[in-house]
Amino acid sequence: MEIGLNHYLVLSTILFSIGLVGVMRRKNLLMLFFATEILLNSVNISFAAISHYYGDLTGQMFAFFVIAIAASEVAVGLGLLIVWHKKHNNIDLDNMSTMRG
Amino acid sequence: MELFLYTALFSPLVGSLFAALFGASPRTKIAGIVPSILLGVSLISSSVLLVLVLTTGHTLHVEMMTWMATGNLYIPFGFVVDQVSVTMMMVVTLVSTVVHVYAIGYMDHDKGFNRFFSYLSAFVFSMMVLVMSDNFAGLFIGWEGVGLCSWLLIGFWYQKESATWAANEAFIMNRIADLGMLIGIFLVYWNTGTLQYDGAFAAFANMDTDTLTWIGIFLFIGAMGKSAQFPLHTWLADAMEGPTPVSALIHAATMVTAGVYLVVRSNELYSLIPHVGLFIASLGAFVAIFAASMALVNRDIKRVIAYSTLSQLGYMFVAAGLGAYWVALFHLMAHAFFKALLFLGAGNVMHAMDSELDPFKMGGLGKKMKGTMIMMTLASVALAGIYPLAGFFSKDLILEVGFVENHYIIYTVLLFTAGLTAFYSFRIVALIFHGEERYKLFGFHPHEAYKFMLVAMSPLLILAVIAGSFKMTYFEMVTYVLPATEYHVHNHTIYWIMTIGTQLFVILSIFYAYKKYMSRDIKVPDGTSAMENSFKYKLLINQYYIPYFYEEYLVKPYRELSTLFWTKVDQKIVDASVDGIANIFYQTGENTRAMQSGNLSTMLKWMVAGTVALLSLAVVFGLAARYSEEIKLFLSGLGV
Amino acid sequence: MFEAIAFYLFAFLTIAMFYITVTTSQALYALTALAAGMIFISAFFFILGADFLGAIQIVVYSGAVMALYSFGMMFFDTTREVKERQGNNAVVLGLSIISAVLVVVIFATPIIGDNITALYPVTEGAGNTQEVGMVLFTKYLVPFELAAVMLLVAMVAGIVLAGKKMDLSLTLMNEHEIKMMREADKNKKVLS
Amino acid sequence: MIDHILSILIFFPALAAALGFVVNKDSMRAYGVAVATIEFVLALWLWLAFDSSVSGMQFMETIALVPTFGINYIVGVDGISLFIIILAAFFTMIGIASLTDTKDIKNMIITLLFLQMTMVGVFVALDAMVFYVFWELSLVPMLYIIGAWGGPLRIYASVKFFLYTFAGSLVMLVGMLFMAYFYYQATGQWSFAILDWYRLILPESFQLWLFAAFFIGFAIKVPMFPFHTWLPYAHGQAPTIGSVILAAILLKMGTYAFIRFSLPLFPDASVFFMYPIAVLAIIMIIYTAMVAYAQKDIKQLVAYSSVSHMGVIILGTFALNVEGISGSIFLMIAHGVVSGALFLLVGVIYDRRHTKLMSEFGGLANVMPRYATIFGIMMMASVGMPLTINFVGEFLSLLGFYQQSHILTLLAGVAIIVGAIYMLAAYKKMFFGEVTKEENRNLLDVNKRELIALVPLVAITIWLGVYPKPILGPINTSVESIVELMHEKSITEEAKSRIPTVSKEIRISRTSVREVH
Amino acid sequence: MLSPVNISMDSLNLITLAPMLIPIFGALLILVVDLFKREQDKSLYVMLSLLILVIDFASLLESAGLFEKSGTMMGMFDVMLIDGLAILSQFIIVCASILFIPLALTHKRFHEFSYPEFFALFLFMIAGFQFMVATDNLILIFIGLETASLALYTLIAMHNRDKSFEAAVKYFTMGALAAGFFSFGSMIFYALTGSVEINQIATVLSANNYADIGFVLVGVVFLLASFGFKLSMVPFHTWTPDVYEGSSAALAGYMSIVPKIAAFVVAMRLFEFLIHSGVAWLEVILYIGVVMTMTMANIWALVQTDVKRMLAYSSISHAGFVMAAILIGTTQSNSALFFYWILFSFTNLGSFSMLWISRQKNLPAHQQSDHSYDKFAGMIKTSPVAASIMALFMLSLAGLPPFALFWGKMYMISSAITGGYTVLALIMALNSAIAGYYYLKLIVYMFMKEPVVGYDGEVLVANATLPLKTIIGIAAIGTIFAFLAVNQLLEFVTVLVYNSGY
Repeated sequence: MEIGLNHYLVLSTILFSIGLVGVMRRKNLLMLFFATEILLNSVNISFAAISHYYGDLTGQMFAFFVIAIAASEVAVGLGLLIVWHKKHNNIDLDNMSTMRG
Repeated sequence: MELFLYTALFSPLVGSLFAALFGASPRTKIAGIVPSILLGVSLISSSVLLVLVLTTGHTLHVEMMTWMATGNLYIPFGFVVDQVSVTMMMVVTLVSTVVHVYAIGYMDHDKGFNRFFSYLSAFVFSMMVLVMSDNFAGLFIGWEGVGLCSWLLIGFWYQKESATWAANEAFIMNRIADLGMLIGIFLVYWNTGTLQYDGAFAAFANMDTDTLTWIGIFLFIGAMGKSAQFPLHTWLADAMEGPTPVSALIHAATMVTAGVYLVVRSNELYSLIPHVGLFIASLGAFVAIFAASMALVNRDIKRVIAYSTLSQLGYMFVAAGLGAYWVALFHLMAHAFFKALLFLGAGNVMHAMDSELDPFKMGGLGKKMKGTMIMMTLASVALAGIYPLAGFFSKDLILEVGFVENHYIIYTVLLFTAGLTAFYSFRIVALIFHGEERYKLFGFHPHEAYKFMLVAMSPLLILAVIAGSFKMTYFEMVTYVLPATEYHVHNHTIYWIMTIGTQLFVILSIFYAYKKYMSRDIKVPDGTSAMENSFKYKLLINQYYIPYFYEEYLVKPYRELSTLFWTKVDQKIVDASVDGIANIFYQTGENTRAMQSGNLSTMLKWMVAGTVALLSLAVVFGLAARYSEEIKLFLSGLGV
Repeated sequence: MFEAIAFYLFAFLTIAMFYITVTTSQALYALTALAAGMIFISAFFFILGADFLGAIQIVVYSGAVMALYSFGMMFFDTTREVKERQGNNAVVLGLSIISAVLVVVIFATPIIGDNITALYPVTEGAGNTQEVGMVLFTKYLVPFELAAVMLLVAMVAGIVLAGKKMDLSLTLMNEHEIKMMREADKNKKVLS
Repeated sequence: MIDHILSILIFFPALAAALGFVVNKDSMRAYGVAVATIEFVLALWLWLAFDSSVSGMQFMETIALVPTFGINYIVGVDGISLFIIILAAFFTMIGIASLTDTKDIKNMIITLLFLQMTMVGVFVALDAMVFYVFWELSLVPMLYIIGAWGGPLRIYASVKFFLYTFAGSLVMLVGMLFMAYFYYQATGQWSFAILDWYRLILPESFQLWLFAAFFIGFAIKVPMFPFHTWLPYAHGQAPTIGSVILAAILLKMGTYAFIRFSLPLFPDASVFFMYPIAVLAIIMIIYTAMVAYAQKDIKQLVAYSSVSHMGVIILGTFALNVEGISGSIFLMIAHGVVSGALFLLVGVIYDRRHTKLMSEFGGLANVMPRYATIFGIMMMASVGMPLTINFVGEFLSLLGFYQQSHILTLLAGVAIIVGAIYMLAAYKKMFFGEVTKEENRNLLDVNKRELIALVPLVAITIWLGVYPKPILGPINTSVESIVELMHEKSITEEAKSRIPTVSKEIRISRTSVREVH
Repeated sequence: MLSPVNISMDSLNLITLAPMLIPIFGALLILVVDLFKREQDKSLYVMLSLLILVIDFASLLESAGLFEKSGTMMGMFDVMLIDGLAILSQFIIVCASILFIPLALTHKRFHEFSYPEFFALFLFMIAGFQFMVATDNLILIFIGLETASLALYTLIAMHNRDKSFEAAVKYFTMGALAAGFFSFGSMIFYALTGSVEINQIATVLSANNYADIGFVLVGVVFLLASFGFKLSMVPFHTWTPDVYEGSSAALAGYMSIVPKIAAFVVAMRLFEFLIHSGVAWLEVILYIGVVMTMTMANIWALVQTDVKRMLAYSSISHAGFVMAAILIGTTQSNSALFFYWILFSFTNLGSFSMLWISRQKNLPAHQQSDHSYDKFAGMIKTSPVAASIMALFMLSLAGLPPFALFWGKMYMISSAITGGYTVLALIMALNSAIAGYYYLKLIVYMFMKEPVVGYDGEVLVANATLPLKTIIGIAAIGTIFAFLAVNQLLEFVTVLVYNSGY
């Protein structure tokens, strides 16, 4: 049978949901960032797929920029983690609730 | 002529203000003398006016200035001197002059001397306004003014709890009536478009009876208050807390008769609505006997006299109600004289007995104070209505009226009352002046009042004796404005039987009184005697338990309800609900702030949750949109 | 046919990998799984004829990103098992499953592709890379430049945050301490 | 200068207040009195220059503020507002003159002057937005006065006062914006000018909603029955001067606004809501009077009594005829004078004994005869004794409403009874009887400063009671024009019949009356 | 074979790019300066950035003039879009930045300002926001957004204390999630329309007359989520109070204005056409969102004990208030949005700066947080002028006439009425009443309570220097005398919004 656009969309949706699960249940910040990477990547699949099926390059562009964004987020995110880790020697977000209410 | 009018009207005011100047300073005779003189002036000018009216039959009508004017409403300060008002003016000025002079002596030792005179003159002023005004609003000014003054004067000895209480009672009761009067005035305005007597009365002529009835009723409610008619009568007896001159002037001669005056003044109204008139008459008759009965047993001179006043007012209303306005006015006048005299006499006695009021503690005062005795006796005779004193002419006339108008029940009631009247008035005379000198037991040292006080009283005495002889001239005069109906039992035999019968009846009751209360073995009642424990005695001494009833079922509930309104309704419901709304918000905040747990994981969950919620909504909507036809089909299948 | 097989194969693999990533308690596994997942995704790109994108994917992720992460992991020393206090997983699963289901429900229905005109059509006879370059340097020049700026920002941020200067916080020191510190490193400079 | 008298009246106090920051603390009182006196003189001048035969607005000024949105600074005065302005100036003057709390007197006086600006502003504003600005602004100084110089519960009281009124007036704002929108629909341009709005004839359904919106704002300010609970707190906690200004002027804003906005803008709605509002007013009158009777704190009592009197004012306003409305306006002034005086009197005794509980007093007539006399006069005025200022107002208001409903007026008339009850009872408690408490034995009678404040009030009370014409005249002319306008604008038959037509010809320009669809 | 493309320079319309390039070059300049000469005083960088911003402002005036003449401009291959919204929002962004940057010159020293990078990042951020608002291409929006956000996270963290790191991490993480949502959403729209340009999307969708309504809605949901995060709509607001508390008061104030207006513009571009095309669902959702955001934020603000957190919640509620404009979607409401936001920025920056000058480095015993209410108790006694100004800002925020924000509120509510959303108008009005309470609370503390014993008022202005005072002065004057400028402002805004077809 033929693989249609919907297959890709569904796939990326599933991946996206997995990413959401990660985002929600991860307490270790580093691993939480992994989850966010998953989110972005899952979208990339559909972008590529759409651009393939429409024969239009915009999707690839988007995906391309999404990759760039993901990369730079990693840099900043890690920077933050490092600072935090220097002060508290852990990266567990449960220790990170001094502000509340 | 206006000059005399204005002098008559304003000199009391001047006097009052003059006295008021000394309000703060210690008492000076001036503060008493000047107002008295000014009242004399007022009296003179009133009499000038009287002469004018008598001789020429002209009436005076002046308009001093505008008071209120807005929209179509126009109320001036206007004054009219016609036969009716001039009569009242005479009565008022005369009695008050006397009382003023008398009071100079009576209030001699009181530290509120100056204050007293300023109040008293103020009262006279308001009374003059009341009687002279040419419109209802002006009448109302006087009406309230006398109310205020009576409040001040009843509560004159404000240290006394009872006095202030009585004062407030009087004021509030009058207020209740005044509301009625106010409504009456409103009715007049909205139906006739004016409050001027002449205009209004002219308009009454062609108006439907219902409206007129309402007007009549409401105005009469006002009259009931001032003239202390049942059920608003309790304040009058309590008003005796005030100094005696006050009782004499306000609560016997003038203010309380204002009600009668009102009815007489608006005779053109009441003659259009005889049914209301009949009601007034019946009420009057009832009050007459009702008050007299209470007077029988009371052990306070002044209260006894007060009750008699009440019953006399009843008489007047009978006359007025039956359309014999001039008779009512005549009795009003006569009554003013002898009742004032009676009160002043009582004042002397009080003075002598350093304000002891229980006649049982007196007795045999006659030796000590001849003058007073004579005066009071004569006054009582007049009150009882023995020929040839004033009372005979005025009171028996009312009886005749009752008879002629064929209201025999009223007639009999009044006749019986006449007997009672004679009895209770001589009961106290006897108790005070004759018999055992019981006061010795209580260590009183009575003494006659100042000469000039007695002299001051003498005019009243004379008038009380001879007033009756003016009957015809008076009749001539007032019938210019009042319906001139002669009340004569045309059948002479019946007439004579009636007159003599009445006289005999009265005289008998007088003798009975003397016999009963001059006997040597009168003791000061100590609540042990069988009579005192008898039901009817209790009933009467407690004024038919009416004050008790008011206290228990009106005053107390009002107080409690007020407290309830404040503590429960206002604070617990109205205010609480407002604060409640505020609290709802605040509490919601307190309870939901936990959502901001500060934990990143929770925050992320909230975000996702929000998204999912939106998503599900979206999907529902999306599917609905996509399958709208199918859904429609399904629903139609269900028959929706 | 081949495409279908490839799709399902890689779909299975990616899902598996990412599933491991979000569930395992071993940071190292997670990282490895993530990297693997990324590679498999690039496979999709190749399937879809986006060769350039695939290449980028491999380079950036399994190159840059993974390097960064692994460096980070060394720094944080999370090689040992990380224990996470798991609260209400019900919520987590509930939410995620609902969302997945919903979106799938939507996407199960084909998109009506009317009125869609390829704005930047794939030109025949040119390699994907060329086409990408063409579009990237005309239409998407500005975004491209801005992306560069963004990367610069990220770099600066990373440097600043991770730098030594953050160890002492002027915000928390009072003025006196700051003066002392300033004195101190002046002297250092003089000595060196 | 006379052309800009109104703006001067508004901004002179503000300027003076700003400069007041510079004035030395010790000479602040003198400064304040001087400024207030000048203001008062200016107000009197306004009265002098006022042409009482003209029914329309006078001394109008217009300055464009936000022309694109139809907001302009328009001020003007007519017989309705004139005397309230004078009253405001007057009370500020005697208020400052009789000021006794010396704690940061400087801030107090500056605040008072700002307050005066807002008060005058409210009554001269002829543009809804400008009106709203001053209306809201007047809350702030009052908030500060209550909150900073008040009693133990001052913060609660002040915040309650502020928020309650604020909430109400926000609803009113919505109403105003709606009104402006209607005008926009009708004419194609935005305008918040009241005189423009007067020309608009709204469909009845709109009228009802808008009336309701405005009503909430006004009713809370008045305050009408269910919304009145902020007032006792505010009065109970506020310093004397605060209560005086609040009772004398600020409450009048509400009733004034009813006459300025509700009646002429929504005649049909006014008729529609007449009975409900009358019922509320009657509840106010009787219920509040009873609550007053239950009070133990004399100041609270006076506070509740003023609510009760406001009830009569409302009733008169909704008589919708010249007698009633003139009466209610006159009663506003009367009530201002009387209740202001009563609060001053309460302040007198409070300064001496630092308590307001009536049980603490008794037999004061013995030790403070002058005080007792003045209090007595004012009490009688408040009870509505003829020949005092209050009577004229109450009489006219009730008379007016009697045309609309007999039975309701009968109920409302109970005011004169219940009023007498609580007042006399209070007077008896405080002044009559023997002196019971030792500390009352040698209280000083009213001193010169207090007399300066009180004697004029007594004088006014009597003077206007005997000869109300100078005030009643101008009021009458303006009211007639308003009633005429209402009659003209009313759509429904009932309204036409309820609102009497005034025979005299009206000067207000009623050109181009437009319909909104 | 690919045909070579040749592009004429003027077709690029470079002027559209100028306002963004200026801050970028400025930032680079600062970095370079730092490269050559280390350890410069912060004042140098402050002034440099100030100058750059002024130039930026000038260039904006330039493009505004162009817009007057030639209407909406596309540039750089139609990626850049300079219309009224873009210009207005850039004006707000740049002006707010100009007002913000001098706040670095505090009396006490704080960590972030010792970095030249701080200023560089700041300028990069501005550039990011400017790109975000000056295009209708989702890609560029996305990148601009990310550039700005990444810079912002760093700026927050550079305050360098635990709370600020925590704030930065929270913000960053949720931002990443939001980014995921954004890309997913735009993916769906791309899937639907084959384009990532909003206008194109709109045209295609209406051409299909919303056949795939389900897809559209899903896309809307994801975009709504991501912008809800930026605009801190309930329930995506949770980061706001924490981030504001964690970051320095000045930056918090800045955050309450600039990122939001950028997000508003994008939201307006995105949702306007959807609303107008009668996607009832979106209308309902926005309605609920707006009301929730206003009300709940207010309610939470009631119970705060720290002024800064209170202001955080209050700015959430203000955002909700303004979001209503997008729901209403008339020209009046859209111009009301900008009008409101301009006035709001004055007031809010002012109030946050007041907190900023009262910032202590170490808390005394009786004080729980940086800016707890009791710290301001009796301020009128100790430092009257500061207290009065603070009160002024509070009253303005409460919407009390005639202060700045009242006019905004008034116009916004009016637009709701004219737009036919009467109930909404009432809700907005009543919300302002609720809000009155917590603003009043501070006034009560300052004016009606006694100062904490042994605690002089100096601490409340300890951080003040001339520049800070100037900024606060400007804000105060702007707040008081707003009513003089209202007319011109209104005309200006309305013209720009109207001419760009919103």
